Amino acid sequence: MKQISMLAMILAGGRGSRLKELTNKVAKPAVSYGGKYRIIDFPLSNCANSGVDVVGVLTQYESVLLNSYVAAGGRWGLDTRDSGVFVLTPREKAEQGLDVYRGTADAISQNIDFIDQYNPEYLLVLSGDHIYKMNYDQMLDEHKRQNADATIAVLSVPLKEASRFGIMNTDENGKIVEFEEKPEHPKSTLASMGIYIFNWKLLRKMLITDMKDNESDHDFGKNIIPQMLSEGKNLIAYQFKGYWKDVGTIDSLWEANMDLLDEKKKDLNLDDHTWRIYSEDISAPPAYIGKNAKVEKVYLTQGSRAEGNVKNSVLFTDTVVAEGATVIDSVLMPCVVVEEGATVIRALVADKVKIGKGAKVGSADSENILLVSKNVKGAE
Amino acid sequence: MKQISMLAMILAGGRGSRLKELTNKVAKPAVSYGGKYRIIDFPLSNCANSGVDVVGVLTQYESVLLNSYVAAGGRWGLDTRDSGVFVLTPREKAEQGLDVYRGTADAISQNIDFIDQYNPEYLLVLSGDHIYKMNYDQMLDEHKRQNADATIAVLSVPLKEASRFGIMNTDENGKIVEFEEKPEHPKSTLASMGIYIFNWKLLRKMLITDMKDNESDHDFGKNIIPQMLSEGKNLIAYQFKGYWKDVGTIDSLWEANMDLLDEKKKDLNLDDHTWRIYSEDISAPPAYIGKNAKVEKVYLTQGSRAEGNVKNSVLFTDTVVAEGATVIDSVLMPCVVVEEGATVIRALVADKVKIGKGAKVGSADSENILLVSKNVKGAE
Amino acid sequence: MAKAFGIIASTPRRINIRGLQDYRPAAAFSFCGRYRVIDFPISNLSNSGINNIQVYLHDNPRSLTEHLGTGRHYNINSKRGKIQLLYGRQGFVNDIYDTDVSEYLTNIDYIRRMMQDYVVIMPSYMVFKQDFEALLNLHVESGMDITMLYHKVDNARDHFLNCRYLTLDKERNVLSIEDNNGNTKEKNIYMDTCIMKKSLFIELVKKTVEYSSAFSLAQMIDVKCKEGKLKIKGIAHKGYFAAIDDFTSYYDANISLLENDSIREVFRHDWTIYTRTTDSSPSKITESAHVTGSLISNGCTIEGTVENSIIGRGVHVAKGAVVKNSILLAYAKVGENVTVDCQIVDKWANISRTKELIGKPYEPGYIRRRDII
Amino acid sequence: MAKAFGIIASTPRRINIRGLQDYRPAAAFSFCGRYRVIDFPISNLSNSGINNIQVYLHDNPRSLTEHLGTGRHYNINSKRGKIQLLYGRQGFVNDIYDTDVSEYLTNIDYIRRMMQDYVVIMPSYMVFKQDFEALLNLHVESGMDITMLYHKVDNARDHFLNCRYLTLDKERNVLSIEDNNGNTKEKNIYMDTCIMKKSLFIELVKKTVEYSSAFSLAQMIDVKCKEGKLKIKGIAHKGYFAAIDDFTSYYDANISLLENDSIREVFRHDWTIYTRTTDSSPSKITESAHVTGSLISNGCTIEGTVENSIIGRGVHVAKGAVVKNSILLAYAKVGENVTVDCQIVDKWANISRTKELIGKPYEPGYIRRRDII
Repeated sequence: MKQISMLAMILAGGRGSRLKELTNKVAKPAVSYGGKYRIIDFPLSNCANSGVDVVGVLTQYESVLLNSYVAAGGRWGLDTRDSGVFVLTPREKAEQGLDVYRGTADAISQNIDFIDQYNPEYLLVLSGDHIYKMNYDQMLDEHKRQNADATIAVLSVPLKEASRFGIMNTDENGKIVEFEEKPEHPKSTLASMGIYIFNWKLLRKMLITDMKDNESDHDFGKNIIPQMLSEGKNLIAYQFKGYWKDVGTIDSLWEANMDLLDEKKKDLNLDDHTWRIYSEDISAPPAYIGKNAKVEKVYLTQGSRAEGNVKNSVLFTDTVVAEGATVIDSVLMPCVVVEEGATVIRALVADKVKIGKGAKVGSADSENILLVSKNVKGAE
Repeated sequence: MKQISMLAMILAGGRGSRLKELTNKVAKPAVSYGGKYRIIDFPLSNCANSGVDVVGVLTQYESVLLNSYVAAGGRWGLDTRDSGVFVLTPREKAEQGLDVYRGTADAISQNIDFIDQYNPEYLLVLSGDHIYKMNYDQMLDEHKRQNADATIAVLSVPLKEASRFGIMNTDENGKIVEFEEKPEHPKSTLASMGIYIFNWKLLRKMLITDMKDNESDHDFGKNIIPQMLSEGKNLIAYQFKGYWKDVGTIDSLWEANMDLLDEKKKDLNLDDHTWRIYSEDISAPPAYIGKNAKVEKVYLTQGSRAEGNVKNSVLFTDTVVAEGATVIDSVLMPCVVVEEGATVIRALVADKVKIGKGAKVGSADSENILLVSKNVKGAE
Repeated sequence: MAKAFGIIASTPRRINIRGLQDYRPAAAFSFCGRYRVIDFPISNLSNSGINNIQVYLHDNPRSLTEHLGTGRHYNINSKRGKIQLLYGRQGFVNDIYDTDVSEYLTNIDYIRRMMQDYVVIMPSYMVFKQDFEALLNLHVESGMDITMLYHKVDNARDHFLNCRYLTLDKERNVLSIEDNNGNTKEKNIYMDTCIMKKSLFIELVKKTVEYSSAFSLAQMIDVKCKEGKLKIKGIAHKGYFAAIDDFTSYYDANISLLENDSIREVFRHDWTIYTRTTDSSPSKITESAHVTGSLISNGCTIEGTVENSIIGRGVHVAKGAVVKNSILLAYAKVGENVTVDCQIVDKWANISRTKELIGKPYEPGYIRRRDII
Repeated sequence: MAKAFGIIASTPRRINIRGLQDYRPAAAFSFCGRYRVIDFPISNLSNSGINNIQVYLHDNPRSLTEHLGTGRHYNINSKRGKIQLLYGRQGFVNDIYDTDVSEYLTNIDYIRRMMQDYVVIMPSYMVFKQDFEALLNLHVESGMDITMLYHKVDNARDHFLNCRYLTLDKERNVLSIEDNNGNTKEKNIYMDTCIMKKSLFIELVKKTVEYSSAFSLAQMIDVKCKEGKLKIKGIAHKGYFAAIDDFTSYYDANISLLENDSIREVFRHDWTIYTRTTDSSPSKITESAHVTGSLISNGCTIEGTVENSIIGRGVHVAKGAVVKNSILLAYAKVGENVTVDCQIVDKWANISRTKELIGKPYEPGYIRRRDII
């Protein structure tokens, strides 16, 4: 096999239980977003656009849909002779039984043999559940320029939110001098985005040591990065500017969808021809807007059908809003049907859910977004 | 998802321990065969050629190479909009932890959700480790014509070997009246090839019952088929004529390779343009035969380099037989190097093994074929 | 597995569509926003399990070769199946030699080499849904030599004037195939679609040249109908049918999709119409927009008014603009306060300087590709 | 990510290769058994990380369009990259108008739309290995306007007679580009390969037409060299280099691969030469065969003698046949007891009736496609 410069591993094993019923049948990275995408389209498209040709996707929980989704690497152009998207689940080995991934680092450790096939110089570790557009090739340039052992992408967050993140304290050259996981009193506002570039040879050695350590949580943030710092390695913070969102909760998933309608969020433009987000190719006719429809501030995709009133909402593939129905401040995931006279307000309606005739869900003044994951019976 | 007529599931989980070191690093279906192929190319190419567009590959043991190999479905043309090759490993579910496949039937049971996505009318169950060319579409025609609940492909075997197989006793219409697993006194010579077509609805029901049965081995041959017979279902034997080989041992794998050189084994023609066997696309120049080489009765592929004496042997991709080396009655797997003056006789040399200068391995009168799986040092 | 291979003929000489055809053959015309006309015959074949398809090309092959690619997006197994692009001879001394038959003759080796026993021939300038597996079975069971598909219409006086029609007896035997001269309202319009054995097809192609070097396949079949030696039957097609045989019919075929339930009939979950994805994002309809009775492809930004129109990919309709009864092809731009009514606006055209472009439904206007108006 | 896109030019007018070229452009010639000539420039580009490639085509596009497909087998990401097939204008009143520049002009919109700042231009009738990433970096760092690749040869008197050569000063500035008239042994043969900014390329294309409608790009660069306003430098290429500029050079380029270690130099694990697979099985060499010093592609059955030859896919050499110093293209057949020496046998040809075909290394014979001899 040809040696490649940088190989990517996407950690997509997340149970995503804060997304409630949305992740009952699919892993979090396979959750739908933005009309026609799934969350994992973002890291995969970023890889394709950054020239990262080989991507391992690490997954263990309910992964049938995710597996079959990412295995069709052609969606991101990653199905050429020497490129590919490979789903890596825990597996039985000659000297070892079947075991779950014990942590983010362990997921990589258990797949050292896969990585070795390609013998990459650098390993890019990504998370499968963030919405952002990023050029990993530029990050690699910085990694090389700084002669780093590891480079961590960071984002400026508001100080009051900093204690929710892993915070990097850096010197004036961007060298990381301290790393604090969810600090009570953060000394900086540079939060880790969970995106790492490692020199593979070094990381490989550290992972083998870590695997044998029974005390370890086998986690990058908790174990590997602190260990590197304590060994005096050259760790660099790479500052990212642009839209980035962890869609870990129903509210944040809804917000990330609504951001698509926000004129001010220019850096979330999904129609940028120089940095396309690729996704499944869906066979559906253009969106149809009915003769008596009223649509205002709507983000909608092929196969949707709006015949009622839709305002400030996102309509995914094959959704139907019937005549006389009203949808406001809501996100309708694929195949949702809102029947005549029904009203949906401030809600996120899960795939294939039907809101029956005249039914009402959600309310304009709710604190949280309502997740509707089961059919709602009509008023009749 | 579009309804499809017949979906195939390939049981590829076999440990294949009788293939010794050959399966240390790869699952049995990924073992190399016939110069440029892997064993699993045969069922996958048969599927592609029979118009079976969606194939699940069930695997759990050391599957990195197998996974990445079959995931590139384009090799068999199975990467179109609605087709695909999907690797299905055991996985954690909402209501259930990670668990290995407990038997052939359980491997299917654990993936009912995958099959349901496609809602097929028929399920084709295949084994991943046989060498044969078969039109499953014709078998399906027969299944429909006979209005069968299940159809099992069978092969006439010599009576003295019959007790090694699952034997079908049929009536004059091909209806199976009895099934005996490895009978001491076989009543027929029709052996099961481990190829089944089931009506999916019926099988689905039976699998759900079987899953809950703690007494069951969750095996098609031991449990499902006998259960169907006892319930008086219409089981049909579909007789296959042609080349078929279970390559379960070193000797039989060697034989299957040697059969490619046998003029009498016409039905093992791999160059039949109407039924091609597709495989990985390897970038290598044509085979080179040296100026002083002597090659006689040799099956060889792109990237091989024969500069010595080669007789009655099969040379795989990127093999080298140096000047003055001798290879007789042997199979050299990919990247094997036989250095100057070395001799290889009646051996199967595993991937990447180097036979050093002047070394001698194998002997012309050995009872079994020698497996060489480690480098052999030169005589100097 | 399929017993037949498919042939998609090139646009015949008699079809001449103002403006649009300067840039691409009819097969490559945009249809219903995100499709091209050829997506329909290829999807019909793919859905019928026919994976070996020959597409005959004339000039301007680039747009079609890129669109068709390897056929993966049409669900065609690249190993067992194939979309083969075949080119006719060019530079005829006289256009009358430019027939479908001459293209088949040029490529007769590739036709001979097809492994299937039957051939299904269809046009690239008509849009309809047809299950060819069923039609082929019908053909084989009926024992006919040729099965021809027709659509019964009641507006043949002023439509389908570049099409042909079939005359049938009571048993639906085809008596003749003639040009529609618009003399009666009701006609059985020949859909340029027929099934026969490959061997008969090759024989007919060869016989045609012996008979007349200027004859098309349909004209030769007409001769055969009159000879009465072959069994040739017509089969009526039902459902949506559009022939794009002149400029207005192109407009009508698109706009009629907005009526009633045409879209639902044409785009069914059990009969996918495949096309090539361009990875456009979803479309944005802003607060200032008023959109009704229209189809909006992906990648659009709609800030103005859109009524009874078909909007292609990546179109921008600015604030205050009004688009009515129009077809906007991909990447067209309609500037602020511009009114466009009954127009076909070709790709990348930009209407911003002229503030009013108004046509009539029976005489729609046309704006050329890349033009700034 | 690449700063350049690639242009693979069509076969220039002056290249005319007996026989072979009747069926396909030089780019589609079989090379080394399983490859086509164009596999080499495309692999060079792909291995250099250049994923956006324009291939200019003349006539007979079918063989090339099928071979190139979507470029997946060349390891080109179909989303970020693209192999774009572009067609020149056809039917010139006079052949002198048929230049590379006229093809670039016809497609200037597609050139403008490329997002990269630089362009790497190369021919489709030469075979060599070149890391264009390194060359591009060199070009950028040197501050040159144009970097041109040449190969120093010492047999220019009777070889490369349809090529051009560079005259350089001591700093390797290019002073002129002229046709090789065979007047000296040693020459710096211009490899028709150069790098410049896209903007300069577009400017040169436009200036060429103002200067002469019959000039090629190389001729225009020659004018610029003499003007002395642009900084134009030559870079020497080392390693295997073949120009297929006449029939004998095609023969030599192939046969020379059998010498010494040419194959190992050209086919390296760290510089893959990609091609399209045909899913042939391995080859069978039977007991009666004698094969030495030859390359055997897959799908062959060799029962006779083969010496110092290159054997394409699916070739059959029957018992008692002798093939020496020859190039057999795919699916050729050499019947029992036939002797073939110093011949190029085109695809599907079948030599069985004539028992002896003997050429000379400096004047090899040619057997046409599909001929039965």
